[in-house]
Amino acid sequence: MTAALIALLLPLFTALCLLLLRSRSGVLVIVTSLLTLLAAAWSLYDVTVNGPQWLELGDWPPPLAIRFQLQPITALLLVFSAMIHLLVAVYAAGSQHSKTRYTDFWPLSCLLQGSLNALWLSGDLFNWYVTLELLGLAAVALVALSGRKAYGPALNYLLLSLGASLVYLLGVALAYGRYGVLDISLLGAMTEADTTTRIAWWLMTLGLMLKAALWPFHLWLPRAHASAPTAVSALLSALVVKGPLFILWRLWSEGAPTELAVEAGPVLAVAGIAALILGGWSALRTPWLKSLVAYSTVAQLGYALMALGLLMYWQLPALDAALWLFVLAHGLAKASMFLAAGELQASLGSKRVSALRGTTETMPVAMFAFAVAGGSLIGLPPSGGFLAKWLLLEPMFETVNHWPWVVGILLGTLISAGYVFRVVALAFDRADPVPPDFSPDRFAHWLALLPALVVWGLALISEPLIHWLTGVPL
Amino acid sequence: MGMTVITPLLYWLSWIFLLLSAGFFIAGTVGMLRFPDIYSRLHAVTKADTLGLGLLVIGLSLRADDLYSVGIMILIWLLVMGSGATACQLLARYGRESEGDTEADDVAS
Amino acid sequence: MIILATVLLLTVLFGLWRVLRGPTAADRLLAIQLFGTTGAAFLLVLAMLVDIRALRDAALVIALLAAVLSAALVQYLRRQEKSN
Amino acid sequence: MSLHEWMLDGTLGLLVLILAVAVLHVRSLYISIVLFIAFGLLLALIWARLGAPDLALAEAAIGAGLTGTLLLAAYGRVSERRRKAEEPLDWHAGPALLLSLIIAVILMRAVWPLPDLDSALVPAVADQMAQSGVGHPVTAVLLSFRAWDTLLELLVLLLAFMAVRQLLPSLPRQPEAWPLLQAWSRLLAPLSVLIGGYLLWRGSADPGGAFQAGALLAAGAILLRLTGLLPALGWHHFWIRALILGGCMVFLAIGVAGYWLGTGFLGYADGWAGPLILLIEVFATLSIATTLTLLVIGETREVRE
Amino acid sequence: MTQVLFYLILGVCLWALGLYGLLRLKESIRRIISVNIMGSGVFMVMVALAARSEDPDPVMHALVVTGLVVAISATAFALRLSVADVQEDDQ
Repeated sequence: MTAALIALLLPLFTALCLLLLRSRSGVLVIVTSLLTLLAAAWSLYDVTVNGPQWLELGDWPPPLAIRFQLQPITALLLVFSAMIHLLVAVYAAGSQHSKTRYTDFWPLSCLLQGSLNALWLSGDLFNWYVTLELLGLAAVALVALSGRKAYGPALNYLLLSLGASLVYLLGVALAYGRYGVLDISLLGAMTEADTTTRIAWWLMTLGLMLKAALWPFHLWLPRAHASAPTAVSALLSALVVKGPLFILWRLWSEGAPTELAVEAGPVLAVAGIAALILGGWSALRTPWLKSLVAYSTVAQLGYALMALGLLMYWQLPALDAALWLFVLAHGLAKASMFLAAGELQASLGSKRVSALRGTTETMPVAMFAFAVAGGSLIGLPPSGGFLAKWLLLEPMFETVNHWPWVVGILLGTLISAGYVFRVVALAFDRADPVPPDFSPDRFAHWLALLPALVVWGLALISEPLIHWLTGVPL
Repeated sequence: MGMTVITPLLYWLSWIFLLLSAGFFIAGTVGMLRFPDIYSRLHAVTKADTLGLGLLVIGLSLRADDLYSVGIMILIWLLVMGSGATACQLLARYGRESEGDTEADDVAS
Repeated sequence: MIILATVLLLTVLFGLWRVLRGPTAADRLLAIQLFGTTGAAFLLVLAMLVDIRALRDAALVIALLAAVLSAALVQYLRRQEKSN
Repeated sequence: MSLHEWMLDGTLGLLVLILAVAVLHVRSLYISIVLFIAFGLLLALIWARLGAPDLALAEAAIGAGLTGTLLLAAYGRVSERRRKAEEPLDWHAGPALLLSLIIAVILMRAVWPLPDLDSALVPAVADQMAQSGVGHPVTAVLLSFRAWDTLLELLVLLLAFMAVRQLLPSLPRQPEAWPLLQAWSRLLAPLSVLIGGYLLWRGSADPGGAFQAGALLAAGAILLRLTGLLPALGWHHFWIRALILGGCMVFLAIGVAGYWLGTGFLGYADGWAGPLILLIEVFATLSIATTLTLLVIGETREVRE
Repeated sequence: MTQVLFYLILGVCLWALGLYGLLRLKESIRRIISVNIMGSGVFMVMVALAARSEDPDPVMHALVVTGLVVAISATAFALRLSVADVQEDDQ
């Protein structure tokens, strides 16, 4: 548990020191991200060896104090967010095109990582509200870094995020009113399905769905992520939208009574399918490269929402692995896709997808990274995306009356293949004459390729991965 | 209420003061509604309410249990008296200064 | 005692009518002064009623705050008049 | 509920609803801001009515005072076009109105059984109060039992300030304040510092505490700055940075020291709880006061190195 | 119809009013005000829940104080963002 605590407190301390010294050096942040990654890896090792652990803050008895909970999934998420942060910090420091070098990006990204780690570890409803607020504010501050054109979408994102937090808070107040306890695991034992609990859980779900940009409430995401700097949109898409999803999963799988979960399952699963289809459809039609990638985030989150919905509907804990593999695979793939897209857009100087004509000639490595990451999003065999989709499909093959879900997944895969190949096919055309100031940043291209290769490598370590996620002994 | 401490005489005396203070508060509000221009309204709010609060403080301190709360109430009254007078002067001056150019703006709403 | 508190609130209610209708900007700022004084009075009555001593500190804070707020707002709005 | 109480609560409820509806539906932006300040002050009265003196203090200082100043500072900087843009919000039409009504009715059904239940945490707090090292239960919860929430909340305040710093605020010219206003603020500011200190000191035994005291100090400092009696405060001064970051740093350091000494993260050794909490509260008050002041009036365009 | 229930319903109405304002209004300062009203609604629900037991529940009061500070920092950021959004002149 000490390792997880170090992984939590290290970014906070760095952020405070960076602010005190008013320094904007990326090296300090890269070193801390590395140390956080090591601490997270140690905590993962620690949790696999001697099982889940609890830490009561201040040694107060359970109903009163806030408890930190270290599960295999939490440790894995700590490692995942530390890895993405390290990658984005190296990109922001190293690449020529990143505009975030001389701004407060460094302390803000450290605070973002600290609040995310606090969210993974905590198990208290109100504590989640404060970490969600911290996450939302940090994300909006990072989006607003890219200057005046980002203020409009950033303000819209902030207001909707505040409204969603208050919807969630009202749910927490009702749940506390009904059961008198704030800790999620204690709640799990006490809840029974009556009107107040149902309304409280649905309020919390609606608030979290808006913050995680899940289907019906996703309209703020494309404008916010497209106008943010490249490093920031990679962070946002890969990490920030996953925080509320984690809370949603804990709420329904641990906190809610079973009949409430079974009743709400199909609704979330259908919303997942709708996200897949509609998100994919707008990704197909949008002329802008970055909003294509942002819409694909909305679509891919549909898979995770569907896995969550089916997990609740059939009360099948094996689907946990599918849900979290989707999150990990999507995070890595989306980070590499956004970095590649950012580089392509910065080098070619145009935001449109049509400008990517012939990039396999001019910038082969960046386009290769984009294609490989796209492959994992579609779910081509050896990648992490395929692994997750396989785990999701497995329970559906048992009985024939699950066919509508299979058709939904099929349609989703078709559309995601559509918007990825739309870009890749364009890249193989004849290249237009290259603009005079064309200076591709080789280092950033290879950096963008790194997570894509990692996501394809997930299949190699799938055995321990599934074991960690489902807790099934090896 | 601290019935044990105060004798019935004090009880009735405090009721008189409380009713008087209610009267002044009502007078302040009626003045605020009926007076023709901003300057007289300012007096209505600041002066009448401050006096109302003063009588209230006297009425309540007759009923108070210990000297500490009486002290706090008197401090509040002094603060409100000072702030009433200054705010009245500031607002009047601000009203005059903004009378020139923003008259049209506010009459419309 | 409760009747007195209710009377105080009613005076505030009617006072608001003037704030809504008042022609000049200074009328609007009256609302803060009105709420400051009557709010402090209400809190003092309530402190006597429910016998919570801390409410007197709250009355002190509200009175102080109304003073600070109206002074600051006059300065802010004056600056707004000055700049355009 | 006796008739008298019913009358009092009914008036309070009516007043707060009228104010809320008026704030949203009055045409001019200026009036809606002033009414919102009145709404904040009225909320303070309602918290007092519901037996929460801490919240009456906090709502008055933070909700009405600082939010009101912030809103009018924003109103002062908004361009003429937006100020005149009357926003006719018609009642009748709008699916949003229907949606909100339906949600309100559903929520009333959810809220109906709640009053006769009670919370398991109240007895838990009562019997843990002895070790919390503080007399007043709310301060005990804020700084001992749920200290992690308070630490994260200080970080939220710091984060909001860092975010605002990115927007390079610029304050229009400052007209010369009237001598009366300067004299008055010379009297009010020390008084607010005095009452802020008083609230902080009483925080351990009675309602009060770091946040209310910090907000009051900020109100005093804002008034001094507005009337030109305080020099421009900027992030490039080291002591400003030390003040703002002091709150979080001290809290984190004490938490980590607690974990290292074996009394659990953010746990205090049994003899030391009282003084440690007071130390945290002092630093938190200074950090909150400076952060809120700079949030409201942070106007220096500090140099970019 | 006890006092607690009255304030619970009042809090829910304020919350719904704030939500309605957030969805309907276009001017950003007004939307920020309606988010604040929504916040006050939730806080009223929480304080009413706290007032159920004889001596009010300190945990709820502490949570509302935390919520208030979070609300003002978010409002300050949103207001500065909405003002900076329209400042064409100085940038």
